[in-house]
Amino acid sequence: MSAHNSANVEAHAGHPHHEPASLVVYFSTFSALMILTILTIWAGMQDFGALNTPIALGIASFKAVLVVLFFMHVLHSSTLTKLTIFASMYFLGILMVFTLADYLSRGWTGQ
Amino acid sequence: MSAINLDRRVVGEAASTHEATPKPATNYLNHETTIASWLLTLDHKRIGLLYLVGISLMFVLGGAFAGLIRLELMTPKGDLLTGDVYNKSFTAHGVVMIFLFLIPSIPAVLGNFLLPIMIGTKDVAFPRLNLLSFYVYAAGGVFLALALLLGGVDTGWTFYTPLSSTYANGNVMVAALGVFVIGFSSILTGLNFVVTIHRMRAPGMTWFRMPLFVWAMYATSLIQILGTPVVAITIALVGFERFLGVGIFDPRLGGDPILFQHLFWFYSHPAVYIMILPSLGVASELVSTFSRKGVFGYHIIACSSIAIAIFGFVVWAHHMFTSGLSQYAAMVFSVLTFSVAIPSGIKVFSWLATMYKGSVSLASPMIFFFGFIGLFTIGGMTGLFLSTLGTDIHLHDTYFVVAHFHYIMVGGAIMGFMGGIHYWWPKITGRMYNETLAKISAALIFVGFNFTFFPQFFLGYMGMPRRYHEYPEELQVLNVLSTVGASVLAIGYLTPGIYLPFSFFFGKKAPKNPWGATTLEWTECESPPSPHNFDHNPPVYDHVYDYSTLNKEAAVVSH
Amino acid sequence: MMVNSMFAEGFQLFPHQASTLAPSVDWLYLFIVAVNVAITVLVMVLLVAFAIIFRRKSEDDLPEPMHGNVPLEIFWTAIPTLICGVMFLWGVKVWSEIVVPPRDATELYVVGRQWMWKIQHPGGQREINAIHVPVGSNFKLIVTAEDVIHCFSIPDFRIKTDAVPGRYNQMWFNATKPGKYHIYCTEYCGTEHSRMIGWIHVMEREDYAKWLNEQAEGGDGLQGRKLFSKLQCITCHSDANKAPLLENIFRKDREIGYMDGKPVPPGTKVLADEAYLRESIRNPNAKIHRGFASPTIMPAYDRDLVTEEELLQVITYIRSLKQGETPTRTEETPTPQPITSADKASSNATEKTSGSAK
Amino acid sequence: MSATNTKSDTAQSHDNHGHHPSLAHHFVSLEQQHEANILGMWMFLVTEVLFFGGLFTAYTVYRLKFNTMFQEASNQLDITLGCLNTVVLILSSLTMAMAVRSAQIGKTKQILNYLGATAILGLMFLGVKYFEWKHDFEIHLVPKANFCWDYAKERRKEADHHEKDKPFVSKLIGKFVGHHEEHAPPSAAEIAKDHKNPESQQARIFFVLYFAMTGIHALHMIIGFGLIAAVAYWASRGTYGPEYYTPVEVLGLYWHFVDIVWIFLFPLLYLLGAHLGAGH
Ligand code: HEA
Ligand code: HEA
Ligand code: HEC
Ligand code: CUA
Ligand SMILES: [Cu+2]
Repeated sequence: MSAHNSANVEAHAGHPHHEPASLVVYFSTFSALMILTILTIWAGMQDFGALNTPIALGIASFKAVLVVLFFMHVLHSSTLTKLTIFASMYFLGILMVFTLADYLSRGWTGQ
Repeated sequence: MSAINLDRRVVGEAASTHEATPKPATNYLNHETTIASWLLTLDHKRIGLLYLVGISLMFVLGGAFAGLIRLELMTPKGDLLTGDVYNKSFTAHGVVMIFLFLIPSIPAVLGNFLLPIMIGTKDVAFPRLNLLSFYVYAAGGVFLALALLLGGVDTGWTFYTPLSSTYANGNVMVAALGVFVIGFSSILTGLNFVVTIHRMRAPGMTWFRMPLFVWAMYATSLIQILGTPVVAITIALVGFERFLGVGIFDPRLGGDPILFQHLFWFYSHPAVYIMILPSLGVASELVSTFSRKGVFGYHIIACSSIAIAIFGFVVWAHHMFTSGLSQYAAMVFSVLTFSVAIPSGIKVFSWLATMYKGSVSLASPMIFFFGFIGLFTIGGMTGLFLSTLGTDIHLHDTYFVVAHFHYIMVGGAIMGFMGGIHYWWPKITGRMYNETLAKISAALIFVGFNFTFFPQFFLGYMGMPRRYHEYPEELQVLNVLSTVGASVLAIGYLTPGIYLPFSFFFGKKAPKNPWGATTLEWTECESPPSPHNFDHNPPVYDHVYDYSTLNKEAAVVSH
Repeated sequence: MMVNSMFAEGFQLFPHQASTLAPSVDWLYLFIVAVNVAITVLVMVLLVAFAIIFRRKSEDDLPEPMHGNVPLEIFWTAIPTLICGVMFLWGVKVWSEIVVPPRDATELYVVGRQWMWKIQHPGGQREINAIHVPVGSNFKLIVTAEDVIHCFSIPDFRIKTDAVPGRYNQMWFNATKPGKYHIYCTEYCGTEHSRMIGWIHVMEREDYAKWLNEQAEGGDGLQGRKLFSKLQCITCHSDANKAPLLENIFRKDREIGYMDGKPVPPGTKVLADEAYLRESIRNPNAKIHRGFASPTIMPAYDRDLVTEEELLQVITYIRSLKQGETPTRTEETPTPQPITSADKASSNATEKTSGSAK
Repeated sequence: MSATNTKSDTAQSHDNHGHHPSLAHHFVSLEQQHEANILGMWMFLVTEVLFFGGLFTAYTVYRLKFNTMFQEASNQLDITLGCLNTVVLILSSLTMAMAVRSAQIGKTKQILNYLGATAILGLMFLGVKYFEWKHDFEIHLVPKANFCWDYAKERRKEADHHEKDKPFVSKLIGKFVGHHEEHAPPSAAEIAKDHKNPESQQARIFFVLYFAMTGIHALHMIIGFGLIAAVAYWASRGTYGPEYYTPVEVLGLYWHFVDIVWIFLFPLLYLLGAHLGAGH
C-alpha cells in the first residue's frame, strides 16, 4: 500500500519528552493549585445548596486537569496518551451514569 | 536483560525463502532445558506454555465438578450430594471454569505465544510483567484451591450479596482474595498486550495489516484493562463487609444489595466477551487458512471486535431484569444488549462468505471451526431470548440461561480454543498429531455437547431453576439425557488429552507451514520458533491474507 | 395452546399455560424460536453446502481473493437490526403486560426467608409455601425478603420477581386453569435453596370461598391491630397532637415537612404506599409529616422489634383503618417506656450466627 | 504505532551502534522503549481510575440516598488536617515533577534531592493521616472496631466548645500533641443501641467508604515509597540522564496520579459537610 507510512506518523515529530518543561510552568501550576485549594475550602464553607457538590467537583476537576496537563506533561504528549485518558474517563462515566440511570429513575412509576 | 539474551544466534539466510531442511536447529524448546529456565523464563512462548499447563489442570478440576453436578442431577432427589455439597460444587465449577480456565485460556496461552510473532516482534513489551502475571495467576489459583480444601464456598460464582457478605457459610474471604488476585493477572496480561500492539509492531505492520487474531486480542485486552479493576474493588468491598460486618451491601445495616449487582456485572458481562472474542479471532484465522482465501470484510471484522468490546460495557443490567431494576433502565439495557448481536452476526456471515468460492480443506482445526460456528450461533441466538424483556422474566435463572451460556462458553469459546490449539500445535511443539483422532474427538465433543445442553433449553422453558440439587420428577427424563450427553462430552475432551501429549513426544516432525497459512508465525518462523522468533525484520505484505504470495511448496500438508 | 395437548401427562416439553400472561409470553417466545431456527438452519446449511461444494480439489487451488461486497454487508447488518428491533419492541409490550398490574387486583404479600415463603392474604389468611387463589381474578403480589435475596417464580404463569430485602417488588397474575402449579425460589439463597418451593392452588370460585372461610380466623387486620397495641403505636397515634392519626391515609398524598432531616418546601407531598409506610416505621426520620418535629419522637422500629412479617400485618392494619376507627388507649395498653433495642442486641447476634450456621 | 515506524529505517542496522546499557533486548531503540514504558504506565493508571471508580460509584449511590447523614458524618472530619495534607501532597507533586526535570537535564544530585523531598512530604502526609485516624479511633468512628455515632457527635460538640476561643496555632498543635480528656467510653449496650439507629448506620457507611478510600490511597503512597527508593538507588548509580530517564518519568506519573485521587477525595470526604458547622 502506498500510503502505508503516513497513517503512522502521529504526533511524533518533535520528540517532545526530550525537552524539559520550564520552571515557570511548574511553579505557576503549583501556585494555581494552591489558590484553587483555598478556593475550594472557602466554597465548602459556604452553603450554595444544590450547587455545593458541583462547585467542589468542578474545582477538583480543574485541579486535576492542571496536574495532568503540566505535571504529567500531557499537554505535550502523544494523541494516544490523550486518548487513553479520555477512555478512562469515558468508561468511568459509563459505570456511573448507567448505574445512576437505574437509581434515579426508580421512583418514576406511580404504582 | 535475560539469559535468553546471551545466546543470540546469528542466522545468515533469509528465512522466508528457506525450506525446513532437517538441521539441528535451536528452538525455544530446546535451547535451554533446566527447570529454572522454564520457571523463570521471560520468553513469551514459554510463558504461554506454562499457562497451558495451568489451565489444563484447571479444566480437569472444573470438569470433575461438572461431573459431580451432572451425576447428582440424574435423579430428582438429592441422593448423591447434600444440598450444601452440591452448592459448593457448582460454585467451584463456575469459579474454576471462568476465572481459572476460560478467561486466561486463549489470551494467556495462544495470545502470549502468537501475538508478538504475528506482529513481528521479539517479545511482548514487558516480559517480566508477563512472568509476574503467570505467578499472580498461580497465586490466585492457590487461594482458590485453599478455599476448596478448607471446605468450599457456597455463594455461586456471582457472589451475590448479602448472601456472600453475611450469610454464606463457606470460605468466602479466601475465595474472594483468590478472585481479586487473579484479576490482577488478567489486567497485567491485557496491559502488556495493548502496549505491545501499540508500540512493538514490526516496520510496515500497520493496524490494518495485523491478523484478525491480533485485533481480537486487542479488543479483549481493552476489556481486561477497563473492567477487571471494578470487579476487584467490588470483591474487596464484599470482603470488607464480611470481615467488618458493616452495611456496604447488607440492607439490614442500611446497605444496598443491588449496588453489588451493578458493580459485579459491570465487569462480568464484558468478561463474557473476554471469553468469546479470542475465539472469534481464532475462527477468523482458521476460516481464512483453510479456505485459502482472505477473510471476507477484513476491516469490518476487525472493527466489529472493537465494537463488541465497547458495546459490551453498556448492557450489564440485563442480568438484573427481575431484581427490581428501574423499568426505564431495563428498557435501555435491553435495547443496548441487542446492539452486540449485530457485530457478532456480521462476523458469522463474513466467515461464511469467506468459505464461498474458497478452497475449503477439511483438516481437523477446520472441523472444530464448523462445530464452533454451529454452537456459537445457537448460543448467541438464545441470548436474544434473554435480552428480550418479555421472555427474560420467565427464563431468568432457569436452565435456559445455563444452556445459553454453556453453548457460548463451551460450544463457542472452548471449541474455538480447541480449534486454535490444533491449528497452532505444529508451530508450538514442532510435531503433528493424529488427524483421525482429532476429527473423532471433534465429532464426539459436538455430539456430546448437544446431548448435554440442548435438553436444558426445554428444562429452562419448563421453569427448572438453576442451582437446584433437587427437582420435580417430571423433569427427570431430560436431565438424564443431559447427564448421558455429558459423559460423551467428557470422552470427547479426554481424547485430545491423550493424543496431543503423545504427539508432543512421538509425533511426526512438523514442517514450517503445514497448513499453507500466510501469517508471520507460519511464513517467517521455524516450527517450533527460535528463541527470539525472528533474526531479521520480517517482511510485511499489503494484505495479511494474501495467498498468492505464499510459497506453494511450503504447503506440504493439506487435506 | 395446542402445544400443550401434544404431550401426555407426566413427560412434558412445554409448561402449562395457566395464566392470562402465559399466551403472550409464549407467542413472543415462539416467534423468537422461529427466527432463530430459520437463521441457525440457514447458517448450518450454508456451512455444510460450502464445505462440500468448495472443498479443496487440488493442492494448487488458489481461489480469487474477495475483499468485501458492500450491498451484501449492508444486507446482513440491516436485516438482523430489523429483527432485533421487532424482538425488542414486542418484548417491551409483553413485559409491560407483566409488570403493570391492573388496578383492581387483590393484593397478596409474599415474604421470603431462608428457606420458606410466607404469604399473607388481605383477609388475614396466612400460608407457608402455598397460595390458594380462585380462577379468573387478578392478584398482585408484593414481594420482599427478610434475609438474603430470593426470587419468587411461578413458571406456569410465566411470572417471576426477586424478593430483595429492604424493598418491595411486585408482579401480578390472573390464573386461568384450576390445578396446582409449582412455586420456585429461583435466586440462589443458600443451602436449602432447592427446597424453597411450594404450590399455588388455583381453585374454582366456590371451592375458594369455602377455603377462605375455613382459614378466616386470625386475620391480618386482627394481628396487625394486636401489634398496634403491643408495639405501643397506639400510645401516640391515638392522639392527633402527639402523632398523626393513621386513619384513611393509605394511598393518599401526605404532606411532609422534613425529608432526611431537612425542611422541604411547603406543599411537598408523597404518596403513602406500602413503601412509604414501611419507611415511616423502620426509619421515621426519613420523611416527617408536616407539622411534626424533626427529629421525630417516634422510635425507629428495626427488625428486632418488628419482623418483616409483623410489619406487613401492621401495614395491612393501617391500610384498613377507616375514619374514626383508631382504637382508644385502654388500660391494657402499657404506658410507653423508652423502647431500647439494646437488650435485643444479643438476640440479634445469635440470630445472625444461627442463620449462618445452618 | 509511532515509535516502530520512525525507527524502521535504522532498525535493520541497530546492532551496529552498540547498545545503550539500559536498552532491553526486545526493543529496537531507547525511543521505542521509552514510549512503551510510558504507555504501559498510562494503561496502568486507566486500571487505577476504574479501581477507584468502583469506590466512587458506591460513594455516589449512597451519597444520593443518605445525603443529610453523609454531610453530618463528613462534618466529623478535620478540615484543617485535610487541607494541610492537600497542600503537602501537591507540594510533593511539585518536587516529583522537579525530580523528573532534573533527570531530563541530567543532574543526578538534584534527582536525589527532589526524590528525597518527595518522600519526606509523602511521609508527612501519612503522619498527619496517622493522627487523624488515631483521633477517629478515640472518638469511636472506626467501623467494626468501636463505631458509636452518638458518642462521636458528643465528643465533637464538646471539642468545638472547648476550642472555640483558642488561637488557630494552638488549635493546630493541639491536634497532634494535645491530650484528650478522659471520657467513659460508650458501653457495649450503648454501642449496640447506636448500631440500630438508622442514622448511625448511614453515618457508618460514610466512614466505611472513608476508610476504604483513604486507606487504599495511603496504600498507594506506601507502594510509592518503595518505587521512589528503587529509582533513587538507580539514580545514585548514575543510570539516568537526558538519554534515558524513563523510570523517573514513570514514577512521576504514578505519584501525580495518587495526588489527583486525593484532590477528589478531599472535597468529597472532608468538605461535604463543611458548611454545616464552623468547627475545626
Ligand atoms: C462467553 C460468554 C457469553 C457470551 C459471548 C454471551 C453473549 C450474549 N449473551 Fe449471555 N450469558 C453468559 C455468557 C455469555 N453470553 C453467562 C455466563 C450468563 C449467565 C451468568 C449467570 O447468571 O451466572 C449469561 C446470561 C445472559 C443474560 C442474562 C440472563 C438472565 O440471567 O436472565 C442475557 C440477557 O440478555 C444474555 C444475553 C446475551 C447476548 C444477547 C449475547 C450476545 O453477545 C450474543 C451475540 C451472538 C449472536 C446473536 C449469534 C450470532 C449472530 C447471528 C448468526 C446473526 C443473526 C442475529 C440476529 C437475528 C440478531 N446472556
Ligand atoms: C468455561 C466455563 C464452563 C465450562 C467449560 C463448563 C462445562 C460444563 N458445565 Fe458448567 N457452568 C459454568 C461454566 C462452565 N461449565 C458456570 C459459570 C456455571 C454457573 C455456576 C453458578 O451457578 O454459580 C455452570 C453451571 C453448570 C450447571 C448448572 C448447575 C446448577 O445451576 O445447578 C451444569 C449442569 O448441568 C453444568 C454442567 C457442565 C458440564 C456437563 C460441562 C462439560 O462441558 C464439562 C466437560 C468436561 C469435562 C467433564 C472434563 C474433561 C474430562 C475429565 C477431566 C475426566 C473426568 C470427568 C468426570 C469424572 C466426569 N454447569
Ligand atoms: C413515641 C410516639 C410514637 C410511637 C410509639 C409511634 N409513632 Fe408513629 N409517628 C409519631 C410521630 C410524632 C409521627 C409524625 C412524624 C413522622 O411523620 O415521622 C409519626 C408518624 C407515623 C407514620 C407516618 C404517618 C404520616 O402521617 O405520614 C406512620 C405510618 C406511623 N407513625 C406508624 C407507626 C406505627 C405502625 C407505630 C407502632 C409500631 C408507631 N407509629 C409508633 C409518633 C409515634
Ligand atoms: Cu430462596 Cu432461593
Ligand atoms: Cu451478560
